[in-house]
Amino acid sequence: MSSLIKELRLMTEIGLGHYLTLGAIIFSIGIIGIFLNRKNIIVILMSIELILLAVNINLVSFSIFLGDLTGQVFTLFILTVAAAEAAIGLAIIVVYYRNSGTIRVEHIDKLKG
Amino acid sequence: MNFPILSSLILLPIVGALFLFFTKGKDGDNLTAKYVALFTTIVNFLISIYLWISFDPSTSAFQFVEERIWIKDFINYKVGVDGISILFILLTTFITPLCIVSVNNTVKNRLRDFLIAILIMESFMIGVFCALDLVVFYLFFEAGLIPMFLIIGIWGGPKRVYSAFKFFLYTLLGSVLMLVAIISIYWISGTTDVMKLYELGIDAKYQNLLWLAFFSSFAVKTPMWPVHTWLPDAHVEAPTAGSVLLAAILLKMAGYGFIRFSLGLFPVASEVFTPLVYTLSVIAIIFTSLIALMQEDMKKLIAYSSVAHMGFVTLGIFTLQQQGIEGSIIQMLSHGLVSAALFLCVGVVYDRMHSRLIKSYGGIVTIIPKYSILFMLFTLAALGLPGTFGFIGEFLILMGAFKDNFLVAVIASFGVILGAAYMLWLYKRVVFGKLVNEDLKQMVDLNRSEYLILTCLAVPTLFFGFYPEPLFNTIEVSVSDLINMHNLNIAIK
Amino acid sequence: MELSIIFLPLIASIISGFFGKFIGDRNSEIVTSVLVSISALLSIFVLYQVIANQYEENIVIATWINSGSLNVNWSMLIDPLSAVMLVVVTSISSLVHIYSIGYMSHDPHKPRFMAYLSLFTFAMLMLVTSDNFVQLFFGWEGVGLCSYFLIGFWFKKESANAAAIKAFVVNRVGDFGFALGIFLIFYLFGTVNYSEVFQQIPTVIDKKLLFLGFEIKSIDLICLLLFVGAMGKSAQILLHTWLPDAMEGPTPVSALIHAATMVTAGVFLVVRCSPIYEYSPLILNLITIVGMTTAFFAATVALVQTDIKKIIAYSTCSQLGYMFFAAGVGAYNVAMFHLFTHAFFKALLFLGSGSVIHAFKDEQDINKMGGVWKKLPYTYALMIIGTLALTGFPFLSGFYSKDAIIEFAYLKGNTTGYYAAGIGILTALLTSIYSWRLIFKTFHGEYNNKEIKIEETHESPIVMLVPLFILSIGSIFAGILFKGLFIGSGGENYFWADSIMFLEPLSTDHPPTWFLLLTPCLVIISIPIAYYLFVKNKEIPSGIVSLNKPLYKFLVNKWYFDELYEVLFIKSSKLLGLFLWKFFDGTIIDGFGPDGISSFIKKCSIKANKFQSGFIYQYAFVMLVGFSAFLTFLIVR
Amino acid sequence: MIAHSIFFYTFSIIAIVSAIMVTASKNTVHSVFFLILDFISISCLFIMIGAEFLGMIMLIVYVGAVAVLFLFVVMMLNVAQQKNQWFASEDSSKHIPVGLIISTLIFVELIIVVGGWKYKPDLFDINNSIETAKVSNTHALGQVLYTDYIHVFQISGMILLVAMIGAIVLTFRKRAGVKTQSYIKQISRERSDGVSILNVESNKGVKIDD
Amino acid sequence: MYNLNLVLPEIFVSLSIMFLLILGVFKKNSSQLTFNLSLLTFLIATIFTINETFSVERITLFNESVVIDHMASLMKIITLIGGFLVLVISSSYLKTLKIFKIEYPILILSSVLGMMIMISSNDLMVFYMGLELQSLALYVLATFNRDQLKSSEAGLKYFVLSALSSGLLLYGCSLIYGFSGSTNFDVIANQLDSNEYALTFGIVFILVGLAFKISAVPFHMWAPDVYEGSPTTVTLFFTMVPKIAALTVFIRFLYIPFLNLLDQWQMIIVFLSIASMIFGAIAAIGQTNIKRLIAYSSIGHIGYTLAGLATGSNDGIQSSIIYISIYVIMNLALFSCLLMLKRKDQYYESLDDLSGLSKNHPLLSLSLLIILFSLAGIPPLAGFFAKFYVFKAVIEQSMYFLAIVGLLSTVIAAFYYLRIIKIIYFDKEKEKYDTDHSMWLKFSLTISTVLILLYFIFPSQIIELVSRINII
Repeated sequence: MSSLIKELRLMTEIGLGHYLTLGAIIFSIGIIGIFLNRKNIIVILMSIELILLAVNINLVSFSIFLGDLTGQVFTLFILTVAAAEAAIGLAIIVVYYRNSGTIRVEHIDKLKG
Repeated sequence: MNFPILSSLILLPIVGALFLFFTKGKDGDNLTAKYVALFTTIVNFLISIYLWISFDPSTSAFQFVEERIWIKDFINYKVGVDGISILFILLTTFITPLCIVSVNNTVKNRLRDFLIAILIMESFMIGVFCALDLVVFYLFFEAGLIPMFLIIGIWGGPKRVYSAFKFFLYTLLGSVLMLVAIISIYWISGTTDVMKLYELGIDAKYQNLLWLAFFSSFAVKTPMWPVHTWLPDAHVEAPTAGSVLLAAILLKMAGYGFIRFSLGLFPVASEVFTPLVYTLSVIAIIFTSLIALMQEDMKKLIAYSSVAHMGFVTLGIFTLQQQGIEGSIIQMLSHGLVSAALFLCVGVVYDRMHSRLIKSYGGIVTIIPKYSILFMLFTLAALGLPGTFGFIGEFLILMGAFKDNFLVAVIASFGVILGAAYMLWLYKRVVFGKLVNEDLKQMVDLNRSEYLILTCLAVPTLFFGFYPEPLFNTIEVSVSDLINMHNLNIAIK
Repeated sequence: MELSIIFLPLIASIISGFFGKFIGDRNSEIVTSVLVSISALLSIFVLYQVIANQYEENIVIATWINSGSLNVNWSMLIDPLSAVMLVVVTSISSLVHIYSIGYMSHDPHKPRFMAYLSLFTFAMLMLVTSDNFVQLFFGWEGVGLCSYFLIGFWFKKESANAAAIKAFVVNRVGDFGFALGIFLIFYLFGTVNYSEVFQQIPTVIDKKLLFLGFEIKSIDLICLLLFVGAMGKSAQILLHTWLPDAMEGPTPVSALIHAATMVTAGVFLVVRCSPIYEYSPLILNLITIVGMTTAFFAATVALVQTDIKKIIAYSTCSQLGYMFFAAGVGAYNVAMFHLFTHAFFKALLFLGSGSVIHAFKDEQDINKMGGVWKKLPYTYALMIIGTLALTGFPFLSGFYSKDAIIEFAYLKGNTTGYYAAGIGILTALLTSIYSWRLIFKTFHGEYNNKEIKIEETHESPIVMLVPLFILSIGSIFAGILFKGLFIGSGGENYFWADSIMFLEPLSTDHPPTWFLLLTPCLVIISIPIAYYLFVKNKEIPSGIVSLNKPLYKFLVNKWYFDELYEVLFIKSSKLLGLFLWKFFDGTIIDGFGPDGISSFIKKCSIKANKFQSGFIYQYAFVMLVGFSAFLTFLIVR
Repeated sequence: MIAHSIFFYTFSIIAIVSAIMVTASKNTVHSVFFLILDFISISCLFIMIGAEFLGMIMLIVYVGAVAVLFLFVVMMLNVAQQKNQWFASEDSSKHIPVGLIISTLIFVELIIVVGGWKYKPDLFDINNSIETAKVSNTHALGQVLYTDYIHVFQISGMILLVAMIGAIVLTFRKRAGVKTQSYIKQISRERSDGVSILNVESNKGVKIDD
Repeated sequence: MYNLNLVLPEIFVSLSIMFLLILGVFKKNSSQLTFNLSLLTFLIATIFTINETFSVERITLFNESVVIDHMASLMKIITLIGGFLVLVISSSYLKTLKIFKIEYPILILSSVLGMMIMISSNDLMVFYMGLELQSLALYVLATFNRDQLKSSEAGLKYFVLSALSSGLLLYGCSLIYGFSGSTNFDVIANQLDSNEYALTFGIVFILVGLAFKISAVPFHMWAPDVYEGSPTTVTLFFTMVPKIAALTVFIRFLYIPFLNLLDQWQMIIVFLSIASMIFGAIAAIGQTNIKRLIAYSSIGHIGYTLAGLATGSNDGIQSSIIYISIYVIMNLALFSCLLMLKRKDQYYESLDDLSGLSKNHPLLSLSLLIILFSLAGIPPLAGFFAKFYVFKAVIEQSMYFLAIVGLLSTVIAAFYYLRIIKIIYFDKEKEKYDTDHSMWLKFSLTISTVLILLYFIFPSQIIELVSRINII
């Protein structure tokens, strides 16, 4: 594996930059997904998952390219948290749906002003 | 000297207020409450008289100084009096009992709360006049807003909310800059102790901005033109006792502040900004006098006249002449008595007729002669007739101003003419003339307490008009030392 | 003893004012009259002392204002000048007090009236006996105040109130100048005591001041400012408008305040300050011009007035003009002399006219009188004496003083002097005509009053006639008796001593005889002319009137001064006040200040609340906008 | 290495396209599927780059649990068919161009930042080095996870606990009217609960309450 | 190996959570018991904190990823006491709303646990985990009155936006990790290269996340809605406790790894501060719902707290801590009053419901008066001193613009506080409210009001307490 890293470094064809760019792209898509979304709130949740995914890409690639495990450990915990967050988020959506009968983003505006 | 006499002056009204608060009697039990409040304030007055007697007028040093550590390494609670402040304390303790006597005519509901507010107010006001630390001063200065806001807002007239808000926010806005300045002074000089600051002085390059910051606060409170518009509203809506406190004492805080802080701490800047103060004062005197001429509401008229009178005060202070400053102090004291009395006079007829409009009166001199005589006396004092208290201040101020700047004195003197015009016209329209309004015939003359209050105010008004020597005695050394110090500072620069 | 002269009236006033209710009308009248009379006797004694023993004293009563270098005392200065004034004031005052007992007999507020009169006397005495300018100012304003009270005594009359305020405010305009004068004196000399100021005068003669961009000699400025004060008090032209209106007050008041004493305070001031004025020829000329203009102006107006008191008021105005131009030409002692004599005959005239008015039950229009000389014989006779004295009929008091003024003006020898003398003579003629017009219209001709039958008019009670009688004695003999003392040439026993200063002694020449005779002749001739015009052939005056309508209107309307002032000062200041209040305070200061800001903030608040739309995507959007702004900020930095 | 490039580009293009489709597809169910596709392609990348354990975990946790949960909820709430209205409502479409500009801005800025990364030898910590560990990725993770990061691990346990409590407290509800058997009730039933004896007078009948 | 006694409070709280959960599930109708035991847990944890950590200067644990120092101890104590007080006055409210469940105290405990972890964190990872722990609990708490649309909407909004903000925060963490090679604060501080955009970007990303937590403008958008929608006691919790933890992390994060980048982030904090002060003041004016108004007011107050942070000096940090502590007390008092507005099992939270309160409830009104004037920063009440210290620190650094803007915004803010006072004191009275409040409610109101009122007598004590905190 060390040779792989060295080769990667030498080649610089597919370097860290590529991975980070991929992360940045997915991150941006996630952001766009959040505030351009008119569909339902679940899609926003998925966009957040995309953002976390981008973070994971960053962390893992940093970890690999730094040769440091911390990033991967961090990713692991982010995965855990993301799962927990998804569970709670969906639960809240269900609760909301029970109360209002809709999860359309545009209908969620009872609290304002 | 060991007895903390100033602190007890400050605390006594609060103790009285607490007593009132915790002995909530029955609703009908207002009389006891009033007696408690009255007792407290009279004791306070006696203490302050004692203070005056034991005061040594031959030195300008602060006396009865008390110092306690308050916020460690930062602020000490420090109070003390000199010749300038002691008279204001006396004024406060003198006016407050009168206010309390006057309330049963004006305040119908929640008398107990009202008395508490007034007592707390008194202690804050005394605090302002004897604070010797900038932060402590600011604390008292601002804290006074709370009871006054409530007095206007709860017991005021129909537009009370607007007025109370205007009063509160206006003055708050003015004083926040002062807070910035005070903290800056702390960082510049390392202390907020006034006595130490007097010795240390403040670097000239900071003075202008600091002066302006203090000015913004005092100008609003004074009030100077063009930030005076809160005053007429506040006066009109406040209950009589509130107007009295406001006019008699609250406005004086600013004048006192000008002398103690603007002059004392920022001599160079004071010199620089004198033209500004002159301009604003003169505009205030002329403009508000003209406005007063056209008022239809008695209280508003007197309020505008207060603005004009305070214009004289600011003018006098910044003449930086012995006569000017002494005149300003005397003018503040006399205005304290006279405007208080005038508001009480308006209150008397308002209680009977429930109208403050000038046009609803006229020809009441035969119906209530005692009232008319006293009202006349105060009218005359307000227009600065020689032989009344009002004259001495105005005269000295103009004299001081004349020494410093002809033009200003000349223009300001026009205010004296206008003052005569609007005060006499007011008096004529209210008291003289034909009795048109039939309802006025039902009016009864002053009752005992009103008579007592107005006489209490009339006696010093006349006495000090003829013999102000005790007052001059008290302030002379302090003022002359202030001016000497000022000139010394200027000379160094 | 000296102090009791001043304080007896004050005591009288306090007793009558505060305890009038308890001691009753009659008692308060008696108390005040008696106390003031005692004061008068004492002051006559003092005057005697002064004349006989050159008695002078400066009594300090108490400190008043003591601020830095400014030290003002309550004090009493007795010197020839103040002694004369003491006598004038107290004696006229006591007579008026007595007269008032009768005149005010039907009034319900007698104690109050008496109290005011006594208070006035006190204030006037403070004025004349002051040894410094500030106490002078105290008295100055004090008499103004009492004048205000007394003019507005009948407070139910709208016009009386208006007149009272007018009097006070116009006087304040004068006082404004006076006060500035005092400030300037203090500024220059560091003191306000007469003696100290007068001593230092020579040191500041050449001092110049920059005032409103002009460079003015400081002495001139002091004199000018003090003279403005004097003009106000003495109703000189421009500031005279209050005096005719002041006739709204009860007639005794007019006699005391607006004829004999208070209005002469201005003259007194100029005379008192002669040590200053002597160094300012410029202002002396100005005084002469103002004085003679007033004299002439008032005389012309008096010609056409129909109100008996207003005629006398304008006459007073005119006579004050004489006094001023006497002072202006430097003949201060003559001015004082005229002041002295004038006090008697003018008080006589006023009180006489009061008697007439009393008889006609408060009617003042001379067109509604006439032909009653038989019904009011004493009054008629006394009025004739007064008129003769006023017009300067030979050997009555007015003759000596007025002619002396004209003579000194002539002797002054410069253009102003001659001019003044000319106007003086012309005015004397006019004075004579309007005075006789008054007499003839009031007492002769037909009875014109339709409301009161001629039978109902009656002579005044004895209590009113006695003062008149005493005054008439004064009017006749004051001139001849005191001529030598007052305007006699200097010498060792020069009466005025140091109280009046002349830089150069007055010329002791005599003007040509024709000049001396001119005035009396004109005065005497005018009597038959007036009789012819106003009794025999009444068409001529009306013919003249119809021929010169505009002039007549001009005169009747008192040269349109009131109207001018109304527009110039009163209306404009009211308008200005309204403008400043509603527009400036209301719209601009409040509109852009507190109200404007608060409504702006409220608008912002509504916007901010709308901004909080409740949509999640918008919230996220705002967060991201903020976030990207930070990023961009850091990149760009 | 060319293979590496090819794989990278293939998977990343799939990932990007499916990420776009997650937000853009009209049917929410499709979105979920695209999300799954995204996760799969990214986990492939992870495996390829050498983080095998994370790639696998990602497949298990995300695809196996999270995405299924999503799908479940979408189905349950029956919101799949709601139309995707990109530019539907007039008033809110105003900020779409602004939004696009801003996200582009953020993206560009991120690229600028990311481009600045350079390898710094001093960042290289010998102790944590994968090279010296000489063990597989999974082993290496396991070694640190329960030692150096034990406290974090415990916290993550608490997080999952809270998530569980939360999900239950929010969505669990006792339904009324559901008939269930309670053996305790059945066993502890006494005679007195069910039977009562009344004295009935003749010809009066009996009035039974309830 | 480790000084585990230093993290005893955290361990104790975690164990208590599990124990209480088991107890609550297996024992029927044990809500009250769980509730009381949780209170006990708070107290014991507080005692542990004081006992074990209060005298510690600075010790790091777990590979330096957890730090125990003065700030941590003090803030933990405040957090624990805050949690205790919130819990103690919640019970009657929850009972009235019929949501008195065992999960409530457990969730509060969990979230407090998360905050304690945040406060002690010296590592991005630990910090993130603590943040998520408290956030997850807070999501649920916000939605706790689940059958109410408002409550569920509040939870939903809070969840979505919070998740977004933690996404951003994580991205920042990844950047910082990538460019400094570590997640540990101390290590990062050593690796710092101020020329690198990535690190400043990382700071911005993390600041966004933190600013969201303390609801600073423009990341405040959730706060009014969530505050309004959540159950009142949860709102109280929101306004009091999480802010303390977030502020601590704020301080630690900015001042330990990134102190050298002061000039980079200072402007951002100043902007956050000014925007919060002004927006909070202005937007609150138009409100009719008290809870919503409090939300805006808390935004404003956070602005002042941030002003202290922006100074980059120890004085500033201390003043911020004092500010937030006094703010917590004021908020507690305010909410105690709000919880007293109950009539026939219904709580009132509109401004109009306060109308004329002073006639029927003089004491309550008086407390409200004191609290509101204190919030407005009028001397001599505690709120004034809070502002005073902050501005003292701000002016020390010659940041006059910030000071003046801040003080001017207090004037604007005073307007809406005055408006409430006006409604209470000047307007017409309404029907009486119930007066049979729980003892705890009365107790907390009295204590907090007295503290606010009499703070000026002993101002030195709190300063001494805080002056031990020397981060720089």
